[in-house]
Amino acid sequence: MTVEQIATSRSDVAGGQAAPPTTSKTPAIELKGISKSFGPVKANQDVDLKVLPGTIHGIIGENGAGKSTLMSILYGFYEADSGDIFICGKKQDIRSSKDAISAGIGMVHQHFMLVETFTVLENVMLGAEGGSLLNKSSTLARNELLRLSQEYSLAVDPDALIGELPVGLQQRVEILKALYRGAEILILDEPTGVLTPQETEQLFKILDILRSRGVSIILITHKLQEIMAITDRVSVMRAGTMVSERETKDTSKNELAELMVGRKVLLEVTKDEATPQETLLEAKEISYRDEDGILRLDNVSLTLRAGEIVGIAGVSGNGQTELLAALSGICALHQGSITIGDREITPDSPSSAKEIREFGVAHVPEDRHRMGMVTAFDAKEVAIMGYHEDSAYNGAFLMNEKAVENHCRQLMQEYDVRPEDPNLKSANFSGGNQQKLVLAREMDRAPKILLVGQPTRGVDIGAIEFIHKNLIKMRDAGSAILLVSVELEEVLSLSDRIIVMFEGRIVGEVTAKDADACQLGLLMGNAGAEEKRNSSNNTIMTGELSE
Amino acid sequence: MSSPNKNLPGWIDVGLIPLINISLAFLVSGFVIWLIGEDPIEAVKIMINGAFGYDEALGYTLYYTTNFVFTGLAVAVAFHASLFNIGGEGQAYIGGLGVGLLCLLLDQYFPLWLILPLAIIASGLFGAAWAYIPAYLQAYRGSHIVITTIMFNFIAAALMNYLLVNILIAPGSGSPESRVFEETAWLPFMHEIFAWFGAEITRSPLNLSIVLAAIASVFVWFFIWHTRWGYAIRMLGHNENAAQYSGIDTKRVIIGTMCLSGALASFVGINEIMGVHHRILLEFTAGYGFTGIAVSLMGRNHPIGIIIASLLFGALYQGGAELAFEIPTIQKEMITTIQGLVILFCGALALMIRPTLERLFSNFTQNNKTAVVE
Amino acid sequence: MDDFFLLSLSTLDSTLRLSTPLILCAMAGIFSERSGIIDIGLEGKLLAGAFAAAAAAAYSGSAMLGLTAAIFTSIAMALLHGFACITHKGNQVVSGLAINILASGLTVTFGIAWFHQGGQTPNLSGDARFSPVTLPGAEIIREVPFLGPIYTELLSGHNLLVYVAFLAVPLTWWILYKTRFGLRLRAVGENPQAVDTAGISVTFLRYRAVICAGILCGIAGAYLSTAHNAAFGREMSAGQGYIALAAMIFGKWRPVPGLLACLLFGFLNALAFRLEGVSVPGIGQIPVQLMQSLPYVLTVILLAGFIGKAIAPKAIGRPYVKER
Amino acid sequence: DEIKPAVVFDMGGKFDKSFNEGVYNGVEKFKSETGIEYKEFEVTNPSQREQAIRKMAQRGSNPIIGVGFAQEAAIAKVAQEYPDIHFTIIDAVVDLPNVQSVVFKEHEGSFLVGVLAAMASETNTVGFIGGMDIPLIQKFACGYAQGAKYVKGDASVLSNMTGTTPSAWNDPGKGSELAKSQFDRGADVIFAAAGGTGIGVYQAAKDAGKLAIGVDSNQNHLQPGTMLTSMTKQVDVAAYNTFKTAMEGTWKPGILSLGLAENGVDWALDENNKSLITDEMTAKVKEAREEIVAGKISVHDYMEDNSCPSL
Ligand SMILES: Nc1ncnc2c1ncn2[C@@H]1O[C@H](COP(=O)(O)OP(=O)(O)OP(=O)(O)O)[C@@H](O)[C@H]1O
Ligand SMILES: Nc1ncnc2c1ncn2[C@@H]1O[C@H](COP(=O)(O)OP(=O)(O)OP(=O)(O)O)[C@@H](O)[C@H]1O
Ligand SMILES: [Mg+2]
Ligand SMILES: [Mg+2]
Repeated sequence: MTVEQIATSRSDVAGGQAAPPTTSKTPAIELKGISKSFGPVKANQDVDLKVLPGTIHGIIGENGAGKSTLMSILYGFYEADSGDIFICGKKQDIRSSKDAISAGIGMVHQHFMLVETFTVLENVMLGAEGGSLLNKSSTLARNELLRLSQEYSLAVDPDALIGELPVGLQQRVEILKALYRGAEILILDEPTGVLTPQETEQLFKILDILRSRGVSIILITHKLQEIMAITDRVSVMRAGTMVSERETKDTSKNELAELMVGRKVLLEVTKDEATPQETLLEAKEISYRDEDGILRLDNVSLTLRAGEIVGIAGVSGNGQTELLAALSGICALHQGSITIGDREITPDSPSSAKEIREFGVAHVPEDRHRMGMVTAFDAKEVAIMGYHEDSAYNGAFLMNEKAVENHCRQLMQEYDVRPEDPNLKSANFSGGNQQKLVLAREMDRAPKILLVGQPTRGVDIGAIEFIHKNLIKMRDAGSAILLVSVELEEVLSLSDRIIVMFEGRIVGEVTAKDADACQLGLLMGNAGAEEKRNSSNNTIMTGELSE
Repeated sequence: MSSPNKNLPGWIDVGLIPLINISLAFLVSGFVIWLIGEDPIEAVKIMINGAFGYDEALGYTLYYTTNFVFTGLAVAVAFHASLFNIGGEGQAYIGGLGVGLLCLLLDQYFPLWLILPLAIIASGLFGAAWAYIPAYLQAYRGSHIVITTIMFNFIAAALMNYLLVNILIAPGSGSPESRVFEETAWLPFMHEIFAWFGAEITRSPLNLSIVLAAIASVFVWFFIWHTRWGYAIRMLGHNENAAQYSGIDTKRVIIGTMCLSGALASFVGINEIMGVHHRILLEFTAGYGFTGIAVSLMGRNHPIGIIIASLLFGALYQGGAELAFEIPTIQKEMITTIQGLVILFCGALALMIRPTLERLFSNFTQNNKTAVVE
Repeated sequence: MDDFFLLSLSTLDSTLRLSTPLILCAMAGIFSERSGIIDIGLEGKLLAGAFAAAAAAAYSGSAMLGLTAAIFTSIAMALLHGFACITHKGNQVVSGLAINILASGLTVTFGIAWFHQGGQTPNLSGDARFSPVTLPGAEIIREVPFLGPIYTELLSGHNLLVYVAFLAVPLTWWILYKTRFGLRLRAVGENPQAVDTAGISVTFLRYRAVICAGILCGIAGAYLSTAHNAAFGREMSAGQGYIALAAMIFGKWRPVPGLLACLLFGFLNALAFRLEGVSVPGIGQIPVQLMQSLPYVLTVILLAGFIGKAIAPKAIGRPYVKER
Repeated sequence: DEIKPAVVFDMGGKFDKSFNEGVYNGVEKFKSETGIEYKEFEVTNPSQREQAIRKMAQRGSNPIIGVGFAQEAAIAKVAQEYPDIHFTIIDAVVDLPNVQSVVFKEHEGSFLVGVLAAMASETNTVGFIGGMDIPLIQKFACGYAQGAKYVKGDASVLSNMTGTTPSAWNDPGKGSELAKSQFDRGADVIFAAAGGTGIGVYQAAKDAGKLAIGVDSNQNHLQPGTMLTSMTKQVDVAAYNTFKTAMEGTWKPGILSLGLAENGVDWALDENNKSLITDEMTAKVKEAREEIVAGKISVHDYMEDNSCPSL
């Protein structure tokens, strides 16, 4: 099948008639002997991969295994040092994303490639405007977009600003972008890392539809249940090489886990009853407005007690971020009070992130690249963020570099951050390892109170196990932990108490043992209060309803 | 500068590439000189000899270098907090005012060893003050530092013009200059200092403030990369959210950084007013503040780079003057052109030849490897 | 009262003349910076354009040829900027400064070589210069009270380039927000990766952006030397490029606010001219210098008082590097 | 044996449309007449003044001309180091045995053009546009104002300065705007002492059909028909004479204060402007000149006390 043919068949996908599932058994994608190294790092070594048409093919692997790199190569973002790419049996040399697109490949990048200041429509059109004037092409695009969102039930408001959409919807936009360009092959890099269970479910429904439409899909994920749930075949990468491939139906989570980590891992958290003690932090009716005056926290009250993990469940963008920010002193309250020890923080006596940290409060922010680290810094500098004024690292005038480096190396050993090099630029660690570094920094000091957001986002299962163990350990050592996660699984398995947030309010609180996923799911969706929802959530809803 | 992350040995990056760049710059300059019918080779000879050839020339080169180090460091420090301080010119101007006022005040009463530290403080304070307002507005009112600092350059010029014409002007003098300070308020010239030790060198404006420049460079290096304050500054510069997360008071850091920046720029006043002219006069900053921007960025905002860049510009200024002096047909605008070309090739096009070299180098190493294998 | 009205008319009149080059340069800056390329080089392009226009007009006796020459010269400098910053990932500020310095050196050097008037070009007159255009009906409605003068004195009777400048604003707005090119241009300034992964060449896009900037600066230059004045004089841009830059930021990288900022600058200057030497009852004569710094002081105050934070295009100043 | 003359121009550069350019014309004239080459240098920052002058001295140049008040200190210093080299400084006084100081009574010349301006004015309002607010320029303004008020006691004089940075001397655009603003305020004759900025003023006058007055050299030819006159200041002559006398060995140190009496300053009349100058004007100016020379009118010199009664 030549590029032209793809192009035509693409245009008729766009035209509405779904492309018939390709019956021929020539693989939709075939990679032969792909190698890529970044300087010393061999990100991919002689990787082979076959993806059959109309199937979903999973790829798993530890952080830094080379998954994203491989996909970036397939999508023409990086150029392989060696190796060939065959699309539908035809050798293509893909030198740029342009080539990839015209070869019918679409990719949903791990860090979305969206222009935040643009509307959904503008983002979808970008690069495929079809006309040098926007007015008329945008009306066409709008219709096409609506048609697509109908067909694949990807409801999203075309005029919403990307920056104001929850990640789940941003991802939909990425998928729509690909479909809009008539992708026959869809690559998703850790798509569920940022989604709520509902959203994930949504996504999988969509992927299912796409598959039935004959689209071939590559799915990168760290979550084995997802692999088991949706993929047809699965390949495992380790340290830049393909170590094995399985038919999903003939394999099991544990086997896969073992294949990718190279050892046994226990997948479910084991913990004994919590023994909550004295209250360490108490928030009374706190409210917070952002610069635009939007009410983000709407008199929230909660208490954190020693030896207890409180989980916050909720669709992302319902105030969890702000709650963490408020409790950690990053943003100032407008009402209410927070009591830590004998210090009472009120709008009149505000506090600072610095002061609160001195009370023994540690904070793992949800988004490491936005807050948790400085990608331009060396690992060792990242390892002391927030503690950089600590006397341990400072002389009278100069910093004590040795101490800093040693501290970092020790963290890297304890939390197995790879590569174990305190002087490596933190951007050059794979995200999973970046996450471990941030966690290490915050957990290492055995803080009295730990505020932690999305602790395992983008982290491989080996590391997840490790992180969960440590959280439990801290709890048992008597720390109070506030856990914010969009992974319902995670919240359920770690928390002792679960609080559900919706639009900045607490809409429910349950003890972990008598909580169950679907009940929480309903609370998170705040079912029964649709009319109060803002447009973006609204579209999710209609999306859900349109099933 | 886009930090190149391909691997080339250090000596190529810091040695060979700049060398090639500057040669390119001179090649093109030579072409322009040839166009107006002069001998390029001769011209380059004159420039280099005029910048380094004899002690007086070297003296002038280093005297200019001193100014550029100050303004370059000023820009760099602000830059690390991702603040773009275009106001070096004005801050230097006002800093000079500070120095001058202090000298006019104390020169009859106090000896140098007392006046000097006070003068340094005075200029620092004045320069910092002039940077403080834009900084404050940036931090608390979000007004863009680039605009405000540009504006403050103009305002500084107006202020100095007013003061010199109406207030500071020496009685009975026709030119808008303050009275000359007593000798007690003069920084010793280098040729004087050498003379104390019996060494004989030709007189030049080069004076003690070059030592201050050296100290400032070392200070900035330690401060930015090896202290908690520098750590905070760099973090703010790279990622404001992360800075807030780390409990850094971003507003105070912005203001602090700009004040430091302004103080550094203001030391041009020490060199010019206390070191060379020994009176307050108009336009003594002569664009050093603006050139500081190029110096800092060409020096990759690092003291060592800045010192090298300053030396380059010092050489251009002095060598250029020499060239204009020796070859009448070469006007001062030609010198300006040459300076522009140097900034273009050594600054803006600094990375132009890098890819080529990378290819050459990798081929080279490849061949070696294979050779070893066989 | 009535001659106060006329005086204020004339103030606004000179406001228009003074802001024209600022407006053109500010729009130029918007094109360049919205695509992620910092453009400190406005000043240099302006100066080079002014020289080219005057030189060409002096030789050919045609203002239009002058304009063309200005545009091409300015584009050439813009391309140099692009070559350094886009192709070779050079530092955009340094490149801009280099261009400014080159311009101030080369213009005079060539000027002396060609015209032997110390860098000045011969005086232009007649067709070698853009002369005032009277708008239709200006004469007829002159007598109409109030509106008459406003139309004839204020709006009519400027030279072509003034009107071009004011048309450039809606045009810029239209290109930026209503065309595919504009959409991509804004996108590449915010997130070049998104543009690249959408299969668009970041490089080509940014080159086109700086060319647009070149064209506008060229026009501004022609205005300086062949419309507002009748010859090129050394350094005649006198820092207006920097002011335009400030105005553009002031206008938050958007055409219409940018226009307003430029008009504000022009107005404050025009006002300062007229207030100079006027003595205020009580205070007496205000020092000249205070008057001259008035526009700058007021700008700072306005900036501090009313205009909120200006957010630059996200990707501005960062060359787009991609693994190969 | 031939002399080795040299000249050091100041920051404006030898093409500043002002006194530097005047000196340049003078020494060029000398060169073309005698065929004797001279060394020259244009300073670009304050510390180059001393450097250049000293360098000239080291190279055995003699005499050496320093242009502009700003070189006062530099000349004073170097002249002491080289007692047997002859220095001439223009626009400033250095009291040394080997220095000749040439200063001009710009106020007297300005007085005359002030008279002309006032008489040519129909609105009874005349304007002055200076470059930067410095004493030398105030000197022009002050004499001009006094002259205008001398013929028309009720004449009002508008005065503007272009700016506070060096670009004030090279900003024709601002010059023309300032001129237009003064026209708006009723002026119909403008005297510009602002270097290159003046070009814009003269252009504006032409465009508005009003009158302008040139400065330093005879600039009537720049806009024939709308240049009322020019206040000429014989810097060229002074520079020329320095070299000439040096050549003939008649160069003398001391202060040359050149006013109307010495024809150091004057007003220009040529075919470019004779249509604008009525006999009445000529007569009036002649009278004023004689009274000044005779000391009947004392024209106030701003630089005496840095103040101006008539402005
Ligand atoms: N642009 C780059 N420059 C240098 N090294 C890189 C680059 N991109 C990736 N690497 C390195 O290549 C290896 C593979 O990275 P990659 O992102 O493909 O891993 P991954 O499987 O996606 O990890 P994760 O599971 O965290 O997403 C890592 O060690 C990473 O540091
Ligand atoms: N210039 C670079 N040098 C070395 N490593 C790099 C460079 N750029 C990116 N990397 C690393 O290579 C990987 C490729 O980027 P990518 O975003 O896929 O990582 P990731 O781990 O998949 O992302 P996430 O942070 O969501 O886990 C990242 O881990 C990144 O940190
Ligand atoms: Mg990845
Ligand atoms: Mg990842």
